[in-house]
Amino acid sequence: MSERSLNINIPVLTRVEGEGALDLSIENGKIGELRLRIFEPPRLFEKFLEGRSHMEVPDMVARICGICPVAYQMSAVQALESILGLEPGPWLTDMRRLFYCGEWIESHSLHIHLLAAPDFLGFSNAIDLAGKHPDIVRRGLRLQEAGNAIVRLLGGRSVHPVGARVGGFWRSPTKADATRLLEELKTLLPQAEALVRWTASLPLPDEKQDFESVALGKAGEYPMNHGRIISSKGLDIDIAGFEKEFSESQVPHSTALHCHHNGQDYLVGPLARMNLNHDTLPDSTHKLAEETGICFPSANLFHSIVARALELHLALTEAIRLLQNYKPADTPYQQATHRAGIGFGATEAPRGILWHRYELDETGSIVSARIVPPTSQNQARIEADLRTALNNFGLDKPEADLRQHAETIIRNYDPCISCATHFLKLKIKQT
Amino acid sequence: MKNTLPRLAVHKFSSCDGCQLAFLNAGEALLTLSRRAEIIHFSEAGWENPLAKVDIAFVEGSISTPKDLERIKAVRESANTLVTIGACATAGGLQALRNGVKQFADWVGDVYASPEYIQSLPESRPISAHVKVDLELWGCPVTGKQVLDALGDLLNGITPVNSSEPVCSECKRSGHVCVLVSKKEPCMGPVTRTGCGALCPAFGRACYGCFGPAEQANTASLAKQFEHMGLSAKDISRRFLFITSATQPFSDTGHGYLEQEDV
Amino acid sequence: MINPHPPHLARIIDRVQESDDIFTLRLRFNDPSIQSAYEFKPGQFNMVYLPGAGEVPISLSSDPDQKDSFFHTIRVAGRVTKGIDKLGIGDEIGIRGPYGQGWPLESAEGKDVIIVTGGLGCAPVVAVIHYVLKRRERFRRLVILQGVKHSHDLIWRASYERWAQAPDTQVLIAANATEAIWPWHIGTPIDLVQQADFDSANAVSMICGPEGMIVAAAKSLTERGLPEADIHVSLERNMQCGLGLCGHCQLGDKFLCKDGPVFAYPEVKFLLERGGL
Amino acid sequence: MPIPHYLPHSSLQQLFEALTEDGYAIVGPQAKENRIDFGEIRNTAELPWGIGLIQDAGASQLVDGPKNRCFAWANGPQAMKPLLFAPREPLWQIRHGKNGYVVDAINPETRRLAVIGLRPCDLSALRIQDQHFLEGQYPDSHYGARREGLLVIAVNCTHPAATCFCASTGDGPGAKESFDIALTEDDNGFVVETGSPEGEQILARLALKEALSTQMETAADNLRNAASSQRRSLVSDNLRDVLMSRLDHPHWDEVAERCLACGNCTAVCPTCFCHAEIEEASLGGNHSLHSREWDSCFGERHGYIHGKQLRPEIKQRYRQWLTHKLATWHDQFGRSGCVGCGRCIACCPVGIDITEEAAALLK
Ligand SMILES: Cc1cc2nc3c(=O)[nH]c(=O)nc-3n(C[C@H](O)[C@H](O)[C@H](O)COP(=O)(O)OP(=O)(O)OC[C@H]3O[C@@H](n4cnc5c(N)ncnc54)[C@H](O)[C@@H]3O)c2cc1C
Ligand code: SF4
Ligand code: SF4
Ligand code: SF4
Repeated sequence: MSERSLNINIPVLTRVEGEGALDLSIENGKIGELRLRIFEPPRLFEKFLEGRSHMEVPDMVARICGICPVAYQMSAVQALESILGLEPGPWLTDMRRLFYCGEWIESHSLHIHLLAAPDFLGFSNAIDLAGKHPDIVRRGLRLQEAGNAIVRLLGGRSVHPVGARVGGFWRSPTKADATRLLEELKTLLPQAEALVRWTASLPLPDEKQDFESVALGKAGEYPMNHGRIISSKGLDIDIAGFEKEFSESQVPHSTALHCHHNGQDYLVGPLARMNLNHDTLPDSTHKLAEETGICFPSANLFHSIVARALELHLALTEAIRLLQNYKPADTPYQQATHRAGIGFGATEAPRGILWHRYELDETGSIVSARIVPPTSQNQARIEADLRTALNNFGLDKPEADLRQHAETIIRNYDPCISCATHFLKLKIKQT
Repeated sequence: MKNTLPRLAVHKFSSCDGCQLAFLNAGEALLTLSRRAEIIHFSEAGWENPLAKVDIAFVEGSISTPKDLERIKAVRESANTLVTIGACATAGGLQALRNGVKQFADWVGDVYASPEYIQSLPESRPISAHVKVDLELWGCPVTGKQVLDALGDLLNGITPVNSSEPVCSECKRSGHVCVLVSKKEPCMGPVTRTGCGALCPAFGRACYGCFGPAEQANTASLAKQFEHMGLSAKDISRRFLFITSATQPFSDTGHGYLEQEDV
Repeated sequence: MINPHPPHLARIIDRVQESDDIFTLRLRFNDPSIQSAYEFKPGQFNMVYLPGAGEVPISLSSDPDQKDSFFHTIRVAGRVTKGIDKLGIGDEIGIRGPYGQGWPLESAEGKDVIIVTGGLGCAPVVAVIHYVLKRRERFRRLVILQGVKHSHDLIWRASYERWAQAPDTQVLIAANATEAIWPWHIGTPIDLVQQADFDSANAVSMICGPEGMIVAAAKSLTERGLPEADIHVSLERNMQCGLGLCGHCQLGDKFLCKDGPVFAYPEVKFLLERGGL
Repeated sequence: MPIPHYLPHSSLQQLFEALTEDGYAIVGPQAKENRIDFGEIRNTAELPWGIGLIQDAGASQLVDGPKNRCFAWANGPQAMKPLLFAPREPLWQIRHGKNGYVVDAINPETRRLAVIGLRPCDLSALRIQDQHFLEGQYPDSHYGARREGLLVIAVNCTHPAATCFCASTGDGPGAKESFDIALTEDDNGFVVETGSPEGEQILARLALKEALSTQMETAADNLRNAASSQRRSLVSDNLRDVLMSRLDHPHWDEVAERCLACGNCTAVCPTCFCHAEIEEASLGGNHSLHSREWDSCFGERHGYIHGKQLRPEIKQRYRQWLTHKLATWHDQFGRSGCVGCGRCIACCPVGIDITEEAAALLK
C-alpha cells in the first residue's frame, strides 16, 4: 500500500436528487477527513406549518420533495388522523397502499435506470446508456410512467398530487379508469421480472459491512404505510418512540442533520426493508428473490439495487392485486371534528422511514411539527460506508477510479438531498 | 452532426426537485429530446458543466442564499435563453413564506441547533428578481406538457405561448362541478392561472392557487366573497399566502387580511 | 358540409426584404387547380398558417389580376410572424381565404382616389395603389398620403418616389420625427390632408392605420367637403378563424372578418369615435 | 298542431327504448356531485328523481324535491352547448410527408343524439347557435356534423329557479319551437306535444292515450305559475340604443370592482360562441396539431392584437360582454343574446347578476 496523500473533492454530486458534495482527504494512505457535504438551502417547512390548518398539511409537506410527495402526504395524514381519531377503513387502507406502490415504482425505476445503471455499465448518463442499450432505458421509462400513472389515478398528478387529504381521498377513481390502468400494469409484470434478473446480473462488488438495518415491520405485509420500527439488532418499538431511540445532530458541513441510533449510524431504505421483511414478500416476488441467488438479509450494500428492483416488482404485483377487485367508494373520505393532541406518522418512503410528529390545538391548527426524512437518517451511514468501502477498494487506486467508486457508493443510497434539508433541532420548543 | 444541436442546461436552486421531473418523467419524450438537443448541464441526470455556454437554460428553484445569487448571475451569462420553471423559480416558492417574517433569524435557530452554520438570505426570491428571464413557466409543479411544449417551440424557433387565463376557463371546458358555487369551497380558481388542467376542481376540491396569479386577478373581490362565505380573516390570508405568496396580488391581499387578523 | 378549417399548402416563390422587419412573400398554391381558381379583391385577407406556430390574418398585397401567384407583405410582430420571417424561397406555409370585404374599387372608378395610411397600415392599401396605377385611365387623380412615426419607418421609399412621377398622382409623406435629410413633411398624415389636391364632390378615400389616426383623417377629409359615405376604412381586431365564427373580431354590430375589414366610414364611425371598444 | 298525448312516468322507459331502437344515444340530466349534469343515460332511473335545485346569485345547491318528479329543477351549468360546440376539439394536423407538408383535416366522430331535458331557454339558445354556426357564409362542419340527426326532447319548466327570468325575455317557461317532442311534467307523467315528423313518428309507436283536458289544464296552470313565480326580469327586450349610449356609465366601474374576469358567465352562457385556436407542435418537430377551444371576452386573448390589449381593464371586458350580449346582438342575430336561463347569475363566483347590472345601467 502506498503512503500517498490526496484530496478528492466532488463539488457537485450528480445523479442524486438535490445538491450535495463530497470532501475526502487521504493522508499517508489513510482516510483522513471525509464529509458528505449537503448545501441544499434550508427551506424551514416545519416553521411554515405552524399556525396552518391541519387540512393544509398534505399540500404543504408534498412540496418538501418532488420525488416522494406521496410519502410526505402519507406520513402526515397518518399522524394527523391519529390525533383526530380517524381510522382508515379497508378501502382507504388499500387505496393508500396503491398510492404508495405508484410512488415506489416511479422512484425506484427512476433511480435504477436514470441514476444508478450508468455507473454499472460504464456510462455517465442514461441518454448515453440508451444509445447502447435502448431497451434497458425504455423499460425503465415505461415502468416509471406506470408508477406515475398509479399516482395520477388517485392524485391527479404524480408530483405534488392533489387527491390525498386528511381523512382519505378527495375523490375515488372511476372503475373504468382503474380497469384501464390495471390492464396496462399487467402487461408490465414481465418487464419488472426481467428488471430484477438484470439487476442481479450486474457486476456488483462483493463486499460485506457491519451495519444496523432499520425499517418498519410487523405490518402483516411488506411495509409501506404502517408498522412498528424494527431493526436487525432487535429493536422493536412503536413509532411514537422514535425520538427517544434515535438522535439527530447538526454537523457544520451540512444543512441536513445526522441521525444516530445508540451513537451508531444505521441504514434505512430498500435494503434495510428487504433485510427485515423479505419473509412477507408475495410468492412471485419471493421466488424471484430466491432466483437471484442473493440471500436476504444481505450485508452487501450494493445489493440495494437488487432490493430496489424486487420492491418494484412487489409494488407492481401489489398494485395489480389492489386494482383487481377495485370498487369506487361512496365516501372516499371521512370528515373529522377538531381535537387537540400530538400524533406520529411513519411510512416507508422509497428511500426509507419518513417520520412525522405534529401537535394540534383545539381549532385544528398546527402548534408544532417535526419531520425526519430518510436521507438524513442515512447520512452518517453513507459516510461510514465510504470509509469502509474505499479502504476495501484500495486507496492506492487511481484518483479517477476512487472518485467514481465513491460516487457509486453514495448513489447506491439514492440520497434525496432536497428532503434532507429541513429538520428540526433536537429539542422541540415547547409552547 | 451532433455538435450542431442546440445546447441545453437544467439548473437547480432552492426547490423540491419536482419541476426537473418534467424532463425525467417525460418517458419516450426524453429520448426524443436527446435527439433534438444536446444536454450540457443537468446534475440530477448526470451532466455537470454549470458554466458552459448553452442556447437554452431551464432554471428550477428560488434564490435564497448568497451563493445562489452568484450562481444565478453566472447561469444568466452562460445562456442565450433563460426559462424559469415552477413556483420557486418564478415566484419564490413556498419557502417565500419566510419573506418579511421578522422572526426569520429565530426560525433558523428553532430549526438548527447551530444557526451560525446556515447561510441564508432573509428572503426567498424568484429568479427574475435578480436576472433577466426570457420565459416564466408557472406551476407547482410545472407540467411536463408545459415544459416540453415550450422547449419544442424554442427548438423550432417559435416564441412559446404562455397562457395566463384563469383556472376557471379550463375548469369549465372540462365540465367540472364548480366547487365554489355548488359546495361553497373557497376556490382560488378565478384568480389563479391555468396550466394544471383544473385538477383540484376535478377532484371536488378548491384550487389552492399553486400556479400563481392569473392575468386579471381580482383578489380583493374574491377575498370579499370568501368573507361572505364565512371565512375568517386568518383563513383568507392563508388562502393567498401559500404556494406563491410572494406574487403581487396574492401577497397584497393575503397580508391585508393578515393585518386584520392581528388587530 | 365542406370543412372550412384546414388550410391549403402554398410555396414561397420569392421573397423581398422591404425594411428591417417587413418583408414580402410571393406565394403560389401547391395545387394548381386551387391557384387558378383563387380570386381576391384588394383589401381582402388570408389566414396565413405557419405549421407549429399558428395562423394570422394578413392582407393580400398583390394585384388581383396576377393569377399565377399572390403576395403578402408582413411585419414581424410576434409568435407567428417572427416564425414566418425565418422562411425562405421554397418553404411551405398554409393559406386559407380570401376572406372579408375588399375596397370598393368598382365604385371608385371615374373618381379621385385618396389613400391615407398611418404607420404600418400601408400593406392593405398598397394593393390599391398598384391596382389604380395599372388601370390609370379608369380613375382620376391618385392622392397618396402616408404618415409614419419616424422617417426610417418608411418602407417602399423608392416606390413612393416612383409613384410620385406617375401622371395625375400626388404623393405626400409625413413623419413625426425625421433623420437629417427628409424631403417630405414633418407632422402627421392629417396635416397632409390640407395639402392634398382632390375634388371632394367626386372622390373616394381609403384609410388604413391606427384607429385614432383613422378618425382624425376622416374628420379632416369631411372638413374638406368629402362626404363620409365616400370614406372607407380598414380595421383590425384579433382574428382566430377568419370565418365569422370565433367571435374575436366583433366590434359593435360587426364581425370584422366577414363584414369588414373594410367598411364605409358611416358604418363604424360611432364605434371608432367612441374608442376603447 | 297535433293533439297532445299523455306519457305516464311508467312509460318513459318505453320512449327510451324506442329511441335506442332507432339508433339514438340518449343524453339526459343526472344529479351529480351537487349539480345537474347532462350525460349519456340508458335508463329512466338515472334521471334526477326527487331532486330539487336551489339557485341564487353565485350559488347552486341540490336539495330534495318532489319524489315523483324527475324534472323538478330548472337547469344545470350546461345543457346543449358542449354537446354541439365542443369545449375543445382538434381541427387539423400537419406533418412532414415525402414532398413537404401534409395537412389532414380532423372531422369529429359523431353519433345521433337524442337529448332529453332541454329547457325552453336552451331551445332558444340552440336556435341562436344554429344561426351562428350554420347560417353564415362558412357553415361550421364540426358543429354541423353533431347537429345533424339531433333529436330534441324538451321539457317545459315547471320549477324555475330564483335565477330564472325567461318569462321576461320571452323564451320560456313553455317551449314554442325547435323541438321534436316537448314534455310538461305533473305528478304522474307528462303531457306530450310533438314539433316535428320525427317526433310524431316516435311517439306513434308508444301507443299513448290522448291527454285529458284536466291534464292539459294542469300543465298550462303549472307553466303560468312558473312564469309568474319568476322574480327576476330583464328590463326591456331591446337594450341596444340605451346600452350603447351609456358606455361611460359609472356603473361599469362598480361592476368591475366585483367582476373576477374569470369567464364563468361566458362559459355557461348557452349562446356564447367565442373560441380561440391553438397550435401544439410535437417535441420531435415533425408534427403539429391545430385545435380550437372555448374562449371568453374576459380572457387575455380576446382583445389582443400584436403586443397590445385593446381591452386591458376588467371594466372594458365586462362592458364588451354585456353590450354584445344585450345590445349589438340584436343587429347580428335579430334578437337579444340572452335567453333568460340565469346560468351566468348562478355560476358567477361572486354572484354578479345580469338583470341587476342591466337595470342599474338603465338608471
Ligand atoms: C384583417 C387584417 C389584415 C392584416 N394584414 C396584415 C398585413 O398585411 N401585414 C401585416 O404585417 N399584418 C397584418 N395584420 C396584422 C397581423 O395579423 C398581426 O400582426 C399578427 O396577427 C400578429 O401575430 P403574431 O403571432 O406574429 O404576434 P403575437 O403578438 O405573438 O400574436 C399572437 C396571436 O394573437 C393574435 N393576433 C395578434 N395580433 C393580431 C392582429 N393585429 N389581428 C388579429 N390577430 C392578432 C393572433 O391570433 C396571433 O396568433 C392584419 C390584421 C388583420 C386583422
Ligand atoms: S371550481 Fe373553481 S376553478 Fe372551477 S369554475 Fe368554480 S371557481 Fe372556477
Ligand atoms: S387547481 Fe389550483 S391548486 Fe389545484 S393544481 Fe390547479 S392551480 Fe394548483
Ligand atoms: S346571458 Fe346569462 S341568463 Fe342570459 S342566456 Fe346567457 S347565461 Fe343565460
